[in-house]
Amino acid sequence: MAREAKTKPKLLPKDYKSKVKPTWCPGCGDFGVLASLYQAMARMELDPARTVVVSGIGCSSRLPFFVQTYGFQTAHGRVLPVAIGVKIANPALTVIAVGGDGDGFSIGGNHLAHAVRRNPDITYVVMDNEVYGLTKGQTSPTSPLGFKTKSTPYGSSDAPINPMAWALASGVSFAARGFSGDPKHLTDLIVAGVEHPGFAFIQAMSPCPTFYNTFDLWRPQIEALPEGYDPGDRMQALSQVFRDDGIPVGLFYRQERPTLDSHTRVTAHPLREETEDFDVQALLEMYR
Amino acid sequence: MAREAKTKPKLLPKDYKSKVKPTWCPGCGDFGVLASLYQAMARMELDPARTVVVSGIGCSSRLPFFVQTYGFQTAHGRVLPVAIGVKIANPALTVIAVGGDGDGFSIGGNHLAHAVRRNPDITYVVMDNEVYGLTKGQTSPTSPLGFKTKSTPYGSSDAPINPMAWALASGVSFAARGFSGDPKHLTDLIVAGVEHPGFAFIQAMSPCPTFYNTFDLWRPQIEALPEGYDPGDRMQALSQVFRDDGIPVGLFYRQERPTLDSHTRVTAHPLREETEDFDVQALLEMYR
Amino acid sequence: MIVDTLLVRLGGESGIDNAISAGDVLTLSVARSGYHVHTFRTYPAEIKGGPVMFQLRAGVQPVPSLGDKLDVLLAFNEEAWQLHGEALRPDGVLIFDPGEHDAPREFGGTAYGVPLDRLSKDLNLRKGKNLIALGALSALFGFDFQPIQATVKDKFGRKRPEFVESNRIALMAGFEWAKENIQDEVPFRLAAPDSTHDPELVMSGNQAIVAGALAAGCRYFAGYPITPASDILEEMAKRLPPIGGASFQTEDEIAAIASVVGASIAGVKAMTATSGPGFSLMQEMLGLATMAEVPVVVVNSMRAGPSTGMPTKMEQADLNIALYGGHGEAPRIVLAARSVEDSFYQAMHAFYLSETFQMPVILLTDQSLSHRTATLPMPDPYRVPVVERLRPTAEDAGGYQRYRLTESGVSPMGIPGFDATPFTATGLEHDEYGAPNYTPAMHSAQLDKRGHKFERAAEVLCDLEYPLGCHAYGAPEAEAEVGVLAWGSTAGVVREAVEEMAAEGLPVAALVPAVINPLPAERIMEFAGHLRAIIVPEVNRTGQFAAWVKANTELHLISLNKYGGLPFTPAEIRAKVMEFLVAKPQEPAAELQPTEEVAHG
Amino acid sequence: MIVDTLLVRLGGESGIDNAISAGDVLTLSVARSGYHVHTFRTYPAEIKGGPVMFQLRAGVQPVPSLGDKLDVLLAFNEEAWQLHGEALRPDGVLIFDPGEHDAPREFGGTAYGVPLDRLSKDLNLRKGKNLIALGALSALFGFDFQPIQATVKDKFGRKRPEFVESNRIALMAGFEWAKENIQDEVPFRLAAPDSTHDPELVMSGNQAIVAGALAAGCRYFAGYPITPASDILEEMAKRLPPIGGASFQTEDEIAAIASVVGASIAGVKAMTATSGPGFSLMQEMLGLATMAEVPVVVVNSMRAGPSTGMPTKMEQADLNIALYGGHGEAPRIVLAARSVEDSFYQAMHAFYLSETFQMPVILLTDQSLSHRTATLPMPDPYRVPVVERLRPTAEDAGGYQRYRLTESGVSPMGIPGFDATPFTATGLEHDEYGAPNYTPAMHSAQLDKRGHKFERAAEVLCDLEYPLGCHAYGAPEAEAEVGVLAWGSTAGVVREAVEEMAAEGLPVAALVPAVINPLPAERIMEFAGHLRAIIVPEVNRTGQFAAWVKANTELHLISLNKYGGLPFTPAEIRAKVMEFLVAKPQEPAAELQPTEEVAHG
Ligand SMILES: Cc1ncc(C[n+]2csc(CCOP(=O)(O)OP(=O)(O)O)c2C)c(N)n1
Ligand SMILES: Cc1ncc(C[n+]2csc(CCOP(=O)(O)OP(=O)(O)O)c2C)c(N)n1
Ligand code: SF4
Ligand code: SF4
Ligand SMILES: [Mg+2]
Ligand SMILES: [Mg+2]
Repeated sequence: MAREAKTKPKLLPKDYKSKVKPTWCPGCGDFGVLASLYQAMARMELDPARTVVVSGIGCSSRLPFFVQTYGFQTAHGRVLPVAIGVKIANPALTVIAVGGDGDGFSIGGNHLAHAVRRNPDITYVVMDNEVYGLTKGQTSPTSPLGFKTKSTPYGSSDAPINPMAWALASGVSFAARGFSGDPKHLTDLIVAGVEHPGFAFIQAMSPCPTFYNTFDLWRPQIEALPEGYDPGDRMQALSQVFRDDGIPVGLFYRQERPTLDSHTRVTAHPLREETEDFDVQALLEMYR
Repeated sequence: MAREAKTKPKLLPKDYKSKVKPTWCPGCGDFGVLASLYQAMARMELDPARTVVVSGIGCSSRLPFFVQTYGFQTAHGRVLPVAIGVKIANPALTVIAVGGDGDGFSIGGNHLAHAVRRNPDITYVVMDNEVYGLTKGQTSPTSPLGFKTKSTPYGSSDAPINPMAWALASGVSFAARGFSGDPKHLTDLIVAGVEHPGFAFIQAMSPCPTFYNTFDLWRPQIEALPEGYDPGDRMQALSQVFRDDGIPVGLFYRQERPTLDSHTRVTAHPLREETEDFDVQALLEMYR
Repeated sequence: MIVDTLLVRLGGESGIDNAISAGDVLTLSVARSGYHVHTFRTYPAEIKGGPVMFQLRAGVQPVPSLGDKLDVLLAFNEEAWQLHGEALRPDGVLIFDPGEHDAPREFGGTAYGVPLDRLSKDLNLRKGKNLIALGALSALFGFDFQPIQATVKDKFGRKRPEFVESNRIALMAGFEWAKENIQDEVPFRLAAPDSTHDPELVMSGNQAIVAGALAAGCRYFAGYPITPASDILEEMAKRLPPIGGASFQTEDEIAAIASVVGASIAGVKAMTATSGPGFSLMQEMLGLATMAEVPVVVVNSMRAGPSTGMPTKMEQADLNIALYGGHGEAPRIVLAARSVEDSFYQAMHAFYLSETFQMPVILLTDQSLSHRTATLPMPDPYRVPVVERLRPTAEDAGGYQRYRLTESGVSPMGIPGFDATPFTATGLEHDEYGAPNYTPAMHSAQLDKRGHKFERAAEVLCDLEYPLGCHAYGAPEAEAEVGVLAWGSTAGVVREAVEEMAAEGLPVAALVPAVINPLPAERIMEFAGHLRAIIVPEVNRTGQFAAWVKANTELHLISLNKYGGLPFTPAEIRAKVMEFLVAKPQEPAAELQPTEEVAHG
Repeated sequence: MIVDTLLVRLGGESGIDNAISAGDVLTLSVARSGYHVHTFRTYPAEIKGGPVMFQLRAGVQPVPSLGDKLDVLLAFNEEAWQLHGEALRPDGVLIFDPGEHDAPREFGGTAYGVPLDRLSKDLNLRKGKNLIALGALSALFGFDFQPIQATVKDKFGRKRPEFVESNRIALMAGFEWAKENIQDEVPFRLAAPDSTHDPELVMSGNQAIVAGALAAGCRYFAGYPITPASDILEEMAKRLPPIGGASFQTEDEIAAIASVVGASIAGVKAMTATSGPGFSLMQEMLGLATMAEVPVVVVNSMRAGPSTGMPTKMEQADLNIALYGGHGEAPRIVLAARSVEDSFYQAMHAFYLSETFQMPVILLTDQSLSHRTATLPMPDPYRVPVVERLRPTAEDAGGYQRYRLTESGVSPMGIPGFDATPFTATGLEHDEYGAPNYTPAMHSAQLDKRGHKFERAAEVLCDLEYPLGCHAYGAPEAEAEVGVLAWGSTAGVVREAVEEMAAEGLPVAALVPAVINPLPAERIMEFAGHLRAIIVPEVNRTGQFAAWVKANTELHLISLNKYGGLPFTPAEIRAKVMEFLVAKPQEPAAELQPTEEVAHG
């Protein structure tokens, strides 16, 4: 994560706002996540020219256009391998990946599991609305059993995925859950995630008022993790994520372990700047 | 799972042997898995004409050719969605999916997670040798950290995947681990898996003497699950799969819940036999 | 003036004006009044916000295309006028909301200000503007009131009865306001419908594909949502379970095609549907289907690309990937639907071919056709044979050879649970039993087998008749001087333009094949005959179909390309044809048009 | 007889006879003795078991191809004789193990029985047969002993010193046994090498690609293992970290190309390598690279397909997918490597083009070339310019337009961490700033921008010189009557056949472009000149390259197709050319060859 020298004028949340106007429906939960991201960026004083926000495809994946940093909206489900390429190529960049539950857990689910085990220093915020917003309201992998949508007119028959459990089972080094209705808390989680050296997975519960309005359903269920909760204990984290009452939010798990770029790369410089003078002739001579 | 009427002559394990000679290296662990499968098939008296063995690509995925039932070697990593198509199309068939750790947990990892949550009545046996056999010895997602291969000459930097934890976190309804060096026990697990109504995941530890000979490494670590172990308790199962001493084998978890085909399909007949007379004219009249 | 067709466009803001749902209601009710209809719509890729437009063309006679200049523009806001004003004929009718903007000065036609927003607020209806507008339209153009109300009731009656009532109020309010405040006679009114026959069906292209697939015996569908193919998944999910079939939303498109291949191996006719990005992902599994000789049908509804592109816009740019998308030599049959009616027949056709030749068949459609609603006569499912794949006989039981090298290339396929002929299918090269075999002789022989099937398909397809074969329009081919060769949904505009010109006595003919691969090259050569020029209009930049025809016929073709995400209009086709008609017939074609032409759109 | 080239094949059982590793040792040592070498090998797709063969052609002069009939066959077992006996010239030398089978009666050449198995058992060497065989070969053909031993030491010395000693013993045993027991003079012996210059490099095609990529500045690689591309991943994994680069084995091919796109967005030259199945999976991400204008290089090493096909056999059948594999209109540059040396240059070339035009470049090679080891002169990396993509200047800082509509189509690309020009790249259609934009005008303009870059590339590529441009062989083009137009690894056989014929005074010339898309059509037309016939040999069934050339030139071409998983031999090329040379020059080409010809292989 790159911090700027303190000499530059302090950036405010609004300074991270781009000229592109969000195209989300009024009341979309993603506004809350975006607001939290602006806040978090300002709090960390991220340098827009050294920050890359990467996404897949979905309503939520539109987010990079609304942020005045580098951004890359990739293909549906491919946000994480692209983000990893960016990060390995230049470990000095702050890389934030964002997307939706369909993007991240359906078509992109495998990349999540493999990103997690490699532990690249990336923060991944999934705006989970338990539905496919952009394609107009089909069932998503987090939709509840029996969910009726246009693609499941007789009710969904697939047990929903538990993304936190997934991440924990795959060996995630930072797992947190927030709620777009509580942007302050979410801001704290994003800051903690970006500051965590390793892969930070943040499930941001972010309702879709147009296709599955869960604000009223979720709000009363949202609650903090129990007192004295120890985010260093994976089994405890698992028992919290498997709870079937309430929607606990907060930092479920954190562990420090070597990051992907610390392994893959010999130095932490941008690859472009690598100084090693490479002598191709010397390499070729080895084949004589 | 289709059982034959008991009037037919009893089939012996050797009757499930096809004319194609296994192409595995001498001593390959997969021989043990194949032997267990022959045994299990004979014990259940599976009808070869009503059994389909589906695989992906890899040494282990060659298995269907060696079994005298219907078989389908698909593309690398795609064994499960193909198997699901077969099963939904004809719930009366016994569908057994097989493959390797690369096939199932690397390129095919997402299909595993999504198969698990849908709970189709399929048994999936993964021959885990912690290496890529067919492509000659690269690192696999279950290879240990620091593993040196041609593709990771400086040692693998990726924490290995814990496939049992993965399956449990995704909501698997049957999870077991066996060892190809103990084909009797593995036979029992396969029989239990096939008889389990739902998705049965069996991790068969199956060393690759050519590229990563783990027989001697694993054998002393293989041990039964502790006495009094309750396969109905998911948290207990998780604490066993996260153990970092020993390689416990046995039935980790079993739970009965509705299967995919019981949801997706109105009847349990083969789709080909569905009797509902479909009158396209009646459908078209609805658009008038 | 009494007119034979009327072209009305509704333009507004997505999520606010509900122009699309108003259009849908209007379309259905106009059709139920006995008119022929043809719609076109564009959404923004956003869910809410962004401009949408819905266009309805209604006619006393069949309306094959979306038409040219608008007769009527209903602009819900000023942006709609800015976006669509140019498309309105100079003497057309503009209906606008004076609460949003003033009557545009530069417009010389008839403008009616209807206070849509105010009326809706007066009635306390949050989403009433669109029905108020429909009411006003009805009053002005003398549309029948009854079918609109009936349609609203049909569409929403069961789920939201309160909605029916509030919509009725809105409709009436618009109707009465217009009756009271607008006395002028509108400049054109649609002639009375032909009341001698029952109203036709009204379906979308995607609905017609689903109906055709079900008629052909498709009982398994798997898909992943993607615009503009999602409604095939949704329709299948609704229709299949009640008739004993199964439909399934998978985790991605690879799983969708994989499970379709699996279902087909288990003996069921199976299909998936997607659009460009998903279709790209399916290429590997399609190769497996070719190699293992598994019948599957894949619908690809083209949208503007490349990459995510413009998901809600049309383009005809996925022909190359349909033809050539897989690695290795993996022939596939490619069909392209030409109209809503043809979507039904080609879906049946796809299953016929796929089962007959045991290989993948790709059915191309596109955003404009997938989402087009149109009237069509009740299709006759008996026009397309419903077939089952070749199955092993008693003779095959001992030493069954799934991949026997037959003369036709087709060999009997055993089905688990039905045939006592176990075998293992594979994507590896294999011998006649299906076992892996890498000898040069076997690889050549099996490549030939798979190739011959396909080449035989070309023969079978040669003498296809209506509705499956080439469609021909316009002047008798022997008399034509200029020809238009088109594919896919461009058929409609071409038909309209060419028929109109032919009716004027101009020597123009058109040909539109449905089977793109194998291409009916002989029929095309016959059509080419002594034509002075052959124009190939397509909605893409590089002329993919023209290149494909050239590769198969060595004909000299003139490409007409448009690539802005919108379909051609009949006038664009006419203009291009005229360029060649006004030229003296003595000049050789090559001089008339030395280089390929590109029209930006 | 003293000969200029010697062709030796070793055939045995995979995992038992170690024919491949013996071949590798022999190759390196022969090359170190100053000969030119060219190898060919086929593995079974099994790990152990199944027949393998390794073939070494050594020459005093450069040996561009794998040759025709074998001079020497070393058969480790009877199956090897059965498989390869036919390939041995009638007067050739067979070395067999009399413990495995008797000297074949039907063979009229010289047969030497060497008791490989017995000698190895006598010495108590479990895996010694192959070195014993090499020892015998050396004794018989007078190969220098020293380099073999040195090579064994080089290859295994560090890891397994005990191995070096046992191998030395085995070598000696074979050598001495042959010296003692075989007195005859062998029928042919290789002339002494040209000792005036240093030995050349010995590399595989895949190693040359890696070296070329590194020379061009590639510092990021991601890949997923797949035959025959895995060794590119393995070589990169070894070479990149020490020079400050990064290499990465991903979970699948989609992740590989995705991370390469990501690394390139972050400003690094990045590459992936795969084969057919993986290449099919990469199509969607390649479209994103075209749309977002991200430079990436993808190596596709072709193997026999479709589907999983025959992973260890060669084919030239992925041209279509390379050209047309993505949905929508997504132009890509396609190169094809022609030899091991050319693999080096084309890898550099790929980066040059990809950075210059900010688009994906696909470099095609195939199993035979990827795994071919050959001698080559030290390449000169300065022959290919090493360039960096266009970057924003100070002017761009305010209101930076990443996708500015420039005349060339290329616009400056800002790099995070290096340029203060944040923008968001996307696969959606976008305006000049990169923001989503679906207007017809912008879609047309951006499609044109991406198309123009590519069309400009065609101009740049027109006047490429050696080593990058078209290679021409044989008679002066003005004098030639029959031409051979080839691509990819078929270059070598074509070169050898055509040069030999031209040396005999026959009017034959050949042309082999490296850049397949955009095709150097003008150069090909020039070559076609007044040729009576142009033969296009390719290892596939349908003539993909011939179709592509036809589409670009409208030339009449004669396809020569072979599709059994093996490369052409020079004799096959010669035979086809002769068909046209013996015909009277007066007859028009079309009559000589009315239909396309297919030779099974
Ligand atoms: C390969 C591919 N398949 C399908 C799509 C269509 N598609 C776009 S977004 C989306 C799902 C969106 O759901 P989610 O990720 O939950 O995002 P949300 O819109 O709910 O924020 C799908 C299926 C696509 N763009 N690409
Ligand atoms: C799309 C694709 N990518 C890569 C390959 C190459 N490939 C074949 S098998 C394999 C991995 C095999 O490993 P595993 O699944 O563990 O099986 P094993 O051989 O160890 O039994 C790979 C990468 C392929 N066939 N297809
Ligand atoms: S559809 Fe749902 S997720 Fe998408 S912008 Fe609207 S409210 Fe948000
Ligand atoms: S390489 Fe390994 S996994 Fe493959 S057959 Fe040989 S021993 Fe078994
Ligand atoms: Mg969502
Ligand atoms: Mg393995």
